[in-house]
Amino acid sequence: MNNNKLTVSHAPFWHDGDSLFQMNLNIMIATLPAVIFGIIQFGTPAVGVLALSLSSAMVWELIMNVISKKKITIGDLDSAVIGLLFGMMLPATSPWWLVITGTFVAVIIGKMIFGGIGANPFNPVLMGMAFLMLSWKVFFDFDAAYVNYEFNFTALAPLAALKFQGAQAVAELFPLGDLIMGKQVGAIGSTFGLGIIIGGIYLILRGYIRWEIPVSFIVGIIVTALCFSMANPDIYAGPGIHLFSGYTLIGAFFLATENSSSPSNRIPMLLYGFFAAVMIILMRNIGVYADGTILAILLLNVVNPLIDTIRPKALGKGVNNA
Amino acid sequence: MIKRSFFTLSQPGLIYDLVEPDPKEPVSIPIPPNLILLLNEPIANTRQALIKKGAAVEKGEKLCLYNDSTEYTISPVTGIITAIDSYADVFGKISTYLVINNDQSQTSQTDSAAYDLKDDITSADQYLRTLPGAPPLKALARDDVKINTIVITGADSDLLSTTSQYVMLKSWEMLKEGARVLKTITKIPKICITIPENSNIQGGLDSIVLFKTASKYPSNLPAMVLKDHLNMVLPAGKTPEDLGVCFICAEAVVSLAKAYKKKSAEFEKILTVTGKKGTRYRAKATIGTPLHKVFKAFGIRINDQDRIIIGGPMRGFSTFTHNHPVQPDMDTIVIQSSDIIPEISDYPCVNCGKCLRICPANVPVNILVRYLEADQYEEAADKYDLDSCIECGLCSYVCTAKIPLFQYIQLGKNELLKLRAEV
Amino acid sequence: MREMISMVVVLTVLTAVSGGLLAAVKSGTQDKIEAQIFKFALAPAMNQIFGEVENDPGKEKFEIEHDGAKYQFYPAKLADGSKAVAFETKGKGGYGGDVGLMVGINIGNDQIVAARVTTHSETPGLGARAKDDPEFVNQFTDKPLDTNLSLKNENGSIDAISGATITSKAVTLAAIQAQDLYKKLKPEILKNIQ
Amino acid sequence: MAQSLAKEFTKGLWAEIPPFRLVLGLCPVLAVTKTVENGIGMGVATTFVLVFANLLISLLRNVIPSKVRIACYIVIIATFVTIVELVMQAYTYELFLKLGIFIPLIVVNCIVLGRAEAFASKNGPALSVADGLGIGIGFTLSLAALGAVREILGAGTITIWGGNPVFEMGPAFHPFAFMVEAPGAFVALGLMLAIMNLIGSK
Amino acid sequence: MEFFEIFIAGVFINNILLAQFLGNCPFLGTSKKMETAVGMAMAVIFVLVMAGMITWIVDTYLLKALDVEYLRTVSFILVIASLVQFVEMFLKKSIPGLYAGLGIFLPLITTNCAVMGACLLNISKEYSFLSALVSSFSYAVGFGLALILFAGVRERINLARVPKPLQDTSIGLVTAGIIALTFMSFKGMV
Amino acid sequence: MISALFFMLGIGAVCGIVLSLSSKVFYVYEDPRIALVENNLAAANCGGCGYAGCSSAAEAVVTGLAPPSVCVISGKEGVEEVAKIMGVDVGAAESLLSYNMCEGGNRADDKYYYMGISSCKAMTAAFGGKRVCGVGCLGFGDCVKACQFDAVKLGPNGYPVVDDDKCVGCGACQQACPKDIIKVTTLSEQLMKFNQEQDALAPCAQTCPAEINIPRYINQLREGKYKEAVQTIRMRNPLPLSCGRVCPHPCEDECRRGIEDEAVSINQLKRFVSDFEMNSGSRIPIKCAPDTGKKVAVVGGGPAGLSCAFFLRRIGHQVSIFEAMPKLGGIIRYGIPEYRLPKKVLDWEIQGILDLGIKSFTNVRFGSDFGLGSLMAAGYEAVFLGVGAWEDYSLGIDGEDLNGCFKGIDFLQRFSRGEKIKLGKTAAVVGGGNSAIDCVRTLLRLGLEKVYIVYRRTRNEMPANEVEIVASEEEGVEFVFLAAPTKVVSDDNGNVSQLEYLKMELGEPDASGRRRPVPVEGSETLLDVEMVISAIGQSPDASFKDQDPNKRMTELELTRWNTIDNDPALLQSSIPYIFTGGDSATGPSLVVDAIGGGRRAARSIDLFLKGEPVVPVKNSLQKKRIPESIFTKVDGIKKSPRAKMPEIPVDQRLDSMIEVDLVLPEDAAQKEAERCLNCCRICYNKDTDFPMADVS
Repeated sequence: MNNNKLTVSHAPFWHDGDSLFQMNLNIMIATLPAVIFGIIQFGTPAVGVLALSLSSAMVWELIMNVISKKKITIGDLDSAVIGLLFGMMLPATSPWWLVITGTFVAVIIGKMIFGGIGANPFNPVLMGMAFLMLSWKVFFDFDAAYVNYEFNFTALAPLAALKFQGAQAVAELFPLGDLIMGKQVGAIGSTFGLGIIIGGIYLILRGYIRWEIPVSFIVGIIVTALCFSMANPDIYAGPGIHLFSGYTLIGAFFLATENSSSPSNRIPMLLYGFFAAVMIILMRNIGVYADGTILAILLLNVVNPLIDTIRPKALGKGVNNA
Repeated sequence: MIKRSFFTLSQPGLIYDLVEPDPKEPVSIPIPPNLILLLNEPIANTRQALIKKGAAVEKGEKLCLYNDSTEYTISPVTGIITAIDSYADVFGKISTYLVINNDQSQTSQTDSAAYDLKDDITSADQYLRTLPGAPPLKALARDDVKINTIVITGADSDLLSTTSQYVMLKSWEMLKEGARVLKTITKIPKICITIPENSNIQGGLDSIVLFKTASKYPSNLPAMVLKDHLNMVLPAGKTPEDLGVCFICAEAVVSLAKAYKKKSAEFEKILTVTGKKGTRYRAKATIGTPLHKVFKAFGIRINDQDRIIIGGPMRGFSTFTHNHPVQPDMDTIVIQSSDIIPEISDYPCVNCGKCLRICPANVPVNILVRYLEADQYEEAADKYDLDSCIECGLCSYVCTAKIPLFQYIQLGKNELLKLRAEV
Repeated sequence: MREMISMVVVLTVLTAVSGGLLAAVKSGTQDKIEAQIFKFALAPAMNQIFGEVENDPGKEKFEIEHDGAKYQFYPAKLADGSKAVAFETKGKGGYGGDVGLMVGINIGNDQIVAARVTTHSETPGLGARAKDDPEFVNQFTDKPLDTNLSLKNENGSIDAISGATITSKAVTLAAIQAQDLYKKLKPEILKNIQ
Repeated sequence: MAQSLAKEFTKGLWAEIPPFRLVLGLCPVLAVTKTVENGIGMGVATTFVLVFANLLISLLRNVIPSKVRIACYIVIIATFVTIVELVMQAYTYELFLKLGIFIPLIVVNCIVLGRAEAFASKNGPALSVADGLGIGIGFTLSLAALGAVREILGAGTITIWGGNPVFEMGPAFHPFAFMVEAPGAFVALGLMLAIMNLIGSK
Repeated sequence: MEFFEIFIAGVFINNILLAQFLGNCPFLGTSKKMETAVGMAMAVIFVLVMAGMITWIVDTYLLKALDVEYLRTVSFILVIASLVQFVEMFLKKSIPGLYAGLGIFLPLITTNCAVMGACLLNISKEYSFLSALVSSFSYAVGFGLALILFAGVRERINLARVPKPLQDTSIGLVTAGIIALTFMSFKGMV
Repeated sequence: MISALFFMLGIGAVCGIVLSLSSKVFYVYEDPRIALVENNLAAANCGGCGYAGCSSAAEAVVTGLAPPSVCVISGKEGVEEVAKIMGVDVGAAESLLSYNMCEGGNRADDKYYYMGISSCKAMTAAFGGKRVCGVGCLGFGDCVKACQFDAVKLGPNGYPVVDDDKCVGCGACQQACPKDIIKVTTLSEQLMKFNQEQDALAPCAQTCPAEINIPRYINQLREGKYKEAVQTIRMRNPLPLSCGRVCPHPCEDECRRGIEDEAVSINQLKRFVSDFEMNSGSRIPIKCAPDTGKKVAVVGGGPAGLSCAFFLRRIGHQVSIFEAMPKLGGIIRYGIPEYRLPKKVLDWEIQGILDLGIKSFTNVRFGSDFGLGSLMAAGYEAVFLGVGAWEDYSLGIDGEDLNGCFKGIDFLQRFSRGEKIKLGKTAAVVGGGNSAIDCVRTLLRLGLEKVYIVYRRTRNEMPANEVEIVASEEEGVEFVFLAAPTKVVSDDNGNVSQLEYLKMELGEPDASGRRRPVPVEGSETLLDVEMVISAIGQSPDASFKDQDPNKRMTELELTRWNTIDNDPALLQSSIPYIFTGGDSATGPSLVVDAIGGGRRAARSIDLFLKGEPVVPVKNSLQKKRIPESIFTKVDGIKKSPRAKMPEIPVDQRLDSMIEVDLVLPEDAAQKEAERCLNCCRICYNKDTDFPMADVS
């Protein structure tokens, strides 16, 4: 008989060992192909933007933790993921203040004021991007951003080109293979389609993102783009270019799948992905925006709580055969 | 501990343990000098209890607090009551504990008191509720609900436990005898038994219906057995008894058979003990034995911050004292060393949806827990299916944010019961 | 019953007094308002349309009635000596109501000198760009009278402001209306200018 | 008396300052605060209506039957709103154009009707005028403050009554144009409200 | 097609709450719970359509005919207020079931600037009667849509650990801002 | 102009007619209060309250779903109007305040390590909470989360602190607390709270007959909040100045520090803060509940009567005190000499009590000057009898009525009233209690040459306070122990000349554990004295019972010690509307006992006046101790000397009646307060050298 105190807790006494740190670390690993490619493609400025974005996002969260006298939560890497994804969506030429302002909006306004991780009703990265793009359009003009770069491919942003020059011209300028292999201008981490897909598949296999969302998202892009392009192939481009340019893929695998702003039941997930994609194509084809990914996913974030109420009946719910 | 596999697109599978083909005899724990009995009724300040400190009790004597008490316990030894006090159990429910000082001189000679057992359920309920395995005689004796099916659970309902399987393996004939007794006293014709699908237990079944249960947790839980084998859906917030099905564990059936044979009570409980390194022991201990006696028998050292789990790792509870007694329904004890206890956190739900996908009852745990955190129990029950939970604990097991989801749910159910009782 | 009567009477008296009061205020401010509208809405637009003029169009304005509506015409002598006339038409169907468009037409070659949006209550940042951003209305400059001034998606020649198709449409409607009006009223206009 | 007048007046400036303490009358607050100038214009117009409507309602409070009181108040308020509308058209036409539909909508501004009902219908004319004036000035200040925040962040300048900007952030500042967009209005007001709450709780 | 355009524009692009800033007080007030939001949305649709019709009639056959358009504000608000009060009394007596679900929201609408604003907008666009009807309906649907979406988001936010100073209205406004932002997606679609 | 006029006229008329008609046609009955409430809401229909407009908000108020303060626009007046309609009279209702009963927080040891939901509720569900202390605060702050008004915060020690200014008494915290520690109560309920078995009480607080929350006021003193400390004391004791001087402080006997070290000088600290108030020149305002309009008569202006009157007044009743003597104060005025309790101090204190609005009538004797009948006729609904115990026991020996023989209390009282008493040069005071000591010390100050104390037993058995005995020793009193007087011997003039006594020896211990003195046969001894004062105890003077003409009075039952028979838990006498307390109920006892009795009687009287059943406090701790709170060993004590009571030197004392004991200086008081372990039921603050190192 000894006087040791025991630990008292509740069932279950086992855990599968997963954690937020693990999850976020894996997301960061999954971004590596696209990130490394982006760094190779756009050089040292890209490293600067990514590093600043990642670190400033973490610093913002730290500052907010300290101010609100809460536990320091940067160890879960959530803001690191936000910062990294945010950096990936910026052009390599972004000035430092743009990055810092963006991560401020993303982390503080997008996440912390709603109550921190898990409470944000909207994807923080997208909120940061949306605020920035509305305010400083000029820095997101990829054609202008990379004017000093020399590439061995057409240095035009495909979607902007599509908007102004029509589908026919674009099909010639951007062969699909080039787009997939990242031979296009765009944000640091969004050009290398193949890399993003590899990362996405890694996450799906590891169970860190839900396959329903990216799959329905991509299906939505293909279906909607096909409908448009079949109706008027001169104006509207086919699904290939829509899929492999702009933020489409990063949206499908990394943005739309953000946990707390996306549904978690199967049918809602399918609807969510699909309609986000439909909105993107609508905005690109008949709206004013060249790339609608950001607003489209944000819009579906708004709808998320409503559609996530579609769920399977719980066991024994409404059964009264007692 | 079972970790998630590297690729986790599919759900993790927790497989029930099977009893070893040729199990060793259980280690018999000697009757300790002091036994502790729990009585499921609080002591009222204002009333004079029938049980008093210093009173002598006989082996097999029925002890209850008041004349009108419906709860009782049976003393497993002859001796003196040395303490009686109230005890807050794992859900804060107040009950009573008694300490009985075992009169060593008497143990050898006095046999248990003989009971006047008739072939009806009421007389069995009079004396046999605290038999090893805790037969649900109280439920069977209720006359407001008609039970029409009895399911003997030969398949253990939690992981790491093989007590029921062991009992079946060793006492198959007694089990059948017990089933006959059950049939006689309850007049219920339909008796079923669950046996793990890949188990090697064999024997004649007489008229018992055999259910081979799947090896994956939680298929042995009552709600799942009802669904898989009896084609019944357990309505939210109802118990199997409400559907006319009563679950009884194999050991209870066996001890019932023994009790009817001897016309007196049984006190030896079979336990599966899992040590810190995962070694499995099997013990036979008198009900009321403090657990530290059991640990001593196997040389298990309990250190600061270790965890003693009573019941299995998914559904059991952890006690705060080494003195917790062996109870009639205590099949399993698991000891966890402090260094392998998984952490929990006070993170909010991050909505990863893993709990949703693994929940066998389709409870929207991710939303439910938000309401439970905010103490909105009515809302949680009305809109988010709190009552549908079958309490398997899988949601907490997979939770990325390490939220004690299962605790929230159990607490929520408890609080809701209180709220509804007030109305 | 008494209560009901008092309810009716009080409300009626109050509304009547209000009506009278407002009518008085209205009649007191009528002229001032018209002057303001000219000063702030029409004069700047006209300046932009014609640039330097040799006369005072505000003083020389004349009025022609057509289809029950009255139109104010502002004659101008341009710097190059040619004569022109400006007038305002309302394009229906903007988000915030009608969009006023002042169109100046060179009487000599029947070309549009320029057009400017005068009044609107469109969404800031969107439709309001029709007024703030000259690029859109500059599309009307020097267009002959027979040009199809509808939007490109209606097979016309005008590019819509991105994101403000409805406003753009209202502006083009006003321009088309101006074309029609000018064509119909040209004789009378000439008469007045002389 | 003077003391209570002062009390009714000053409470509108801090303790009950709309829209921060009384979260009311949000529509104009959000819609017209793109610039300081608009904010002040809207605030002054509302103050005018508040003061005179309060005065008149306070005078007539014993005459109006309670069943039609809302209708009567509305008529009184609407009359003053129309007067403001006409006067603004005649004298500050540019501002009138900028404020647009929100001038006639003063009539349904909850603050105006709220003060009429909560205060003027129960108090004498002098107190009611003080109340209206206090709340009105508080409202104007709030609008101006929000306008200032949005204009500085969103445009980098503050310009009042035409002419040169009275304040400029300098060339290194890149205007955060989001703030002058529609969504920026909500966000800016929400964050300002949080700051007010923070100050108020200390 | 014209009606369709008016409808789409009214619901999404010129959403009365998020783009026109009208009716924000009840927007914040009634969006805390989904049930209230739905009730309010229905009530607004009901009233706005009726008010749109009646103000069109008043405007066309009285104000314009008598050349007293400057009395628009006074007369509209009086007519709307009386109408709403009348409908409320009517429902309460005659259809209590409907009153419980929708009628109790009617008083909120009397002084809702969304209703008044929508009527004024209709008139200033010089819509025909049918267009005015469609337009009113579309504004109301837009109001309802925004309100219900907002309520959905807000129900979740109310359960989150929002920092104290930001709770309730403050975070509600920020959220409304983001919803307004997302409604910019529809820009230029018509 | 005309068209506008007619247009508006038409529209107004149409709307008016439609509305007025439909209000008749579509009339539906509803609770008239709804309309009344709605009229007092702002009616802007803004929706800010979350209800669908003002009428639904009004309905919610009427059905009790919403508080009267639901409207975000209407001001304070509006809220009050609404409250009035709802029958909640804002002005008269006592405001509720949240009150944290446990100040312990996490000082109690843990019985296990807890992992799980961090809320008190969840933890309570796990075996009743992890703290060994079953009644204490768990400190997860469920109450903080529950408070909508930001009024509850977790203090630096991890337990909730309520901000009274922000608290609205909504009770959310009380509901959230699973351990019943946070309670929302009115001032009256707080004043009338009695110690119960389940309370989180330090041993000293359990022991104090007045049930003062001792650790709390010492803590406040330590923090320099002297005002608050006085208020804490006044929650239980209306006479802190007097008690601070004369209380024998039984609390200090139970002080946990006293087990390992010297007990904290609790009473001196009480005296320090109460003197601080008196010397500050201004009185700390005392809050009273709104008037109830019920009248109570308090007969006897001693400590019990004053205490009862004080508490009855504070909970809102009207009280009149009737006193037989010329001034209020009873035994503490007339029985305690000036050098222990200056009259000036007592006057100041009593005045403070009367200032609450208590009427007093002096020089009126119950029974002879007025009686039960006249009180009833004057509209008093209940009577508190606190007439004290003024009848000295007599020695029962020969010569007791000789010239120069006096009785203790009688002597002290006559002296206090300024009566001239013929004194001798030597005196013997018989008895070993406080009043015997008071007599000898008074006699010394009156210039007597030799004063003896004659006591049956030894010094160890003397019931008087140790400090008093020591002081009298210092002042030169001679003690004659083990002496039982047998006869007073007179000289020829009938004056006292000698006291004869029998020597005693101690025999076997009796039931009380004291060794019984046994007379030694034939040991008669004579002591030359000129005065003999017997101070061997008193009993109440029950003559009023016979003098009162009211027949009802005969129903009042007395005990064989002449005390008024009562229910000890309720202090209700055999006549239901007569309550009693103090010495007249208990026989001679401590001042602080009388104060506690007065408060207990006030509770019973309050229940009686409200027409509620007069029942005892449930699980009352009265005079009992909580066993688990009484330790035999206290760890973590670093010994430190107890503050020495400052007093004037002996040579200055005997010349005058000036106060002997002085108040502690501020720094000493602070230092003494630091010695307090701030105990609770089973926890306390250890004072090890490095407190941080001990916190784990």
